[in-house]
Amino acid sequence: MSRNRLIILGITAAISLLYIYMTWIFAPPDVQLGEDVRIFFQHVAPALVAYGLFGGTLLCGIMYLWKGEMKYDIIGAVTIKLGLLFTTITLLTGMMWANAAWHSYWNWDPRETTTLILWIAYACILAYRASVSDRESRAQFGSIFGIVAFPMVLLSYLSIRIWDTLHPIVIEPTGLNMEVEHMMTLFVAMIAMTLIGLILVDLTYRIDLANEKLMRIRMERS
Amino acid sequence: MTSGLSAALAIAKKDIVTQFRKKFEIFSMFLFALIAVIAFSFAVVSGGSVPAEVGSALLWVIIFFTGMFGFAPIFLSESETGTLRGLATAPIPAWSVYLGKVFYGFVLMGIVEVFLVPIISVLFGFSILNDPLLAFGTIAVGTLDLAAVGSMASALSMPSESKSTVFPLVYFPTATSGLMLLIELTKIVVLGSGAVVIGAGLTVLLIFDILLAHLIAMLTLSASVFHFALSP
Amino acid sequence: MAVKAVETHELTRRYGYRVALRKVSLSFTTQGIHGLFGSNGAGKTTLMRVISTLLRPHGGTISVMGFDPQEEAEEVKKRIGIVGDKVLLYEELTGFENLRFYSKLYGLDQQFFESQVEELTDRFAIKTWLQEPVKNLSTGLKKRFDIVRSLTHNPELLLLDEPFSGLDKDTTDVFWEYLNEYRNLRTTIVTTHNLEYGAALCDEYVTLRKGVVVSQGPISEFDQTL
Amino acid sequence: MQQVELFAVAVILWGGIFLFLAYLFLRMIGIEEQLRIVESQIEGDIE
Repeated sequence: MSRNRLIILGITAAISLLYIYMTWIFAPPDVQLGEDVRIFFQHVAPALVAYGLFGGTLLCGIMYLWKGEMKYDIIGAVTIKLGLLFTTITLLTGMMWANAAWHSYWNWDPRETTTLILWIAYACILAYRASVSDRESRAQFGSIFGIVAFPMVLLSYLSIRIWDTLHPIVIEPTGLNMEVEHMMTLFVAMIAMTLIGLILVDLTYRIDLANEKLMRIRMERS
Repeated sequence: MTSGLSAALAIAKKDIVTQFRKKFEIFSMFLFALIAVIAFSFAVVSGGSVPAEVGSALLWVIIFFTGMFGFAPIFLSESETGTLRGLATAPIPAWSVYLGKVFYGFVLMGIVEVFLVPIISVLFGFSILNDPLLAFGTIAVGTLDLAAVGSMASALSMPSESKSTVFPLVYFPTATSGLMLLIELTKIVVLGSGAVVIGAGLTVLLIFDILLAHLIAMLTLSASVFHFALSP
Repeated sequence: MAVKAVETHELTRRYGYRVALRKVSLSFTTQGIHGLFGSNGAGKTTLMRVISTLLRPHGGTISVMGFDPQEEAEEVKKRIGIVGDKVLLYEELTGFENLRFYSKLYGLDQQFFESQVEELTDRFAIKTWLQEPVKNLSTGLKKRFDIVRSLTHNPELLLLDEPFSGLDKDTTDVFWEYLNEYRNLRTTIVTTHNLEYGAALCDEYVTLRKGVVVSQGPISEFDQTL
Repeated sequence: MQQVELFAVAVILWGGIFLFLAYLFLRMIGIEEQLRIVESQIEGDIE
């Protein structure tokens, strides 16, 4: 455990505490939604982090194909797994919020549908990767898949602009469409979630890397 | 560039000739589509008719599933017989192999659709002739889009252990984004743009543009990484 | 100065974590028949695939006819012909259609293509079978068509991966005679685990074992007992 | 939703994240230890 990692862990812990304080105590109840607005921060931040992680999958895919180093493929696989985790959180909190705002957990709203498709799409990549036993092909074809699946992320992000939707459009071209306190809270939430996401990526990457090394040693000895 | 295109055409022509000598494959695709029509009819027919917006959406769902049969063997058959190595060692750019297969998939699916679209529109009772230009454009671009995605999916399922089960797993995530747009467009064609509620300030043309952008994105993305799919 | 047909320096290739070629340095001169010997899993096929631009090397350098197989793949592909264990023909098409299809991929001139087909099909005694769909042909005839396919564009470098395995007597004889005749007109690289054939056919040899070059030199120095 | 329910949701969410973090952390320590042992074992074997 290096010093830098400890520092980052400390910062993350501090910001996470601030995040909890701001979401649950500092942020004022919303005019329409009342206390339910607190779900909002748990929803938007993981969603954006998930998009970021899937963007990471795209980048890692390009880097792997370009450089041919296995580490990019391992990071790519890690971003898919964690992206799925954050998409799950997004979906669950989104359903709670939908229930609070529209009195139904699932409305087949374009945003909900595309996010669910996004979840299935990246789960498909994971399943696909598991079905390719040759390590080299898995890395190569998994990277290609990670690249060609990316338009789905864009469609999910843009879905609320393409279709008429119940989902509020928070990020307007003119700026954020909300109260100042909520904006501050969301900002802190974003930083906290991003840091937590990065730490998760780092940890999972190291586990997978060690796993691969162990596997390699076993294969070489056999 | 021109040599790549002529090579792509040669590949497409070769595949189409092969397909016509086999015959049964294209015919069974068509039969599958009819079976799907019947199967869906159990779910959606109420009072002897199908709501137009459901029928027009089902058109694409059926084409999507029929495509699974048509597109899956595009590269799988070549990799099984080993002839893919012949294409990979020929002095042509990788994108022309991909493009040739997309052309082939487009023609194959197009032949099925020539029969399928009128039959479905009669059975499900909707008309795509309200706006023939848009309808034709949507079907052409949509089929090309599905062919682009399907060829890539077929190439991706080559290294997998269980090729036939994996193909839908690859086809679905990449094709769904286009499918959603296609269904939306066809609904507009069938119901008229006034009847379909689309987002404020959005026109039919914009959705069509997004579909085109999706097609171009899929084509360029796949073509630019296809080099890596040919040399495993 | 003569450009080497194939020259590698510390060429390394892995499959995932398994090393298939470990720092292979070798060179084949232009012209003559060169043997690539070794048992299964020695890395022969991997090396052939790296030469034929299919696999990207993970380390070291390689040049084929003076070109880099990765950077200048098309230049290399134009100059090589490949016969592998599988017949690279389409079953539904006739022999002639197969050859014409490949000639289009290679961008051959129509006249050149026809004269080549004329000459080669005559040579391999398959002229009468040209209009027959490949699926109706016997294995030996398919193999002959496959050899003709690899020769139609008159490659400078012919890569033969286990060419005689599963080949009937007649076809082997015809092919053997052909290779002998073109010994000094074309570079040929043959991989084989059958050392008898190899020793009789080749001018130079390289032996691989577990991805490492064990020995190389002119065939007169080749010791079969190794 | 009541504030109590929201609070429960928050506890589950954050508890989940931290449990996951802790699990990953322990697993990382475990597997890197294992790797170190295996690597020190084979140090003699390789060339």
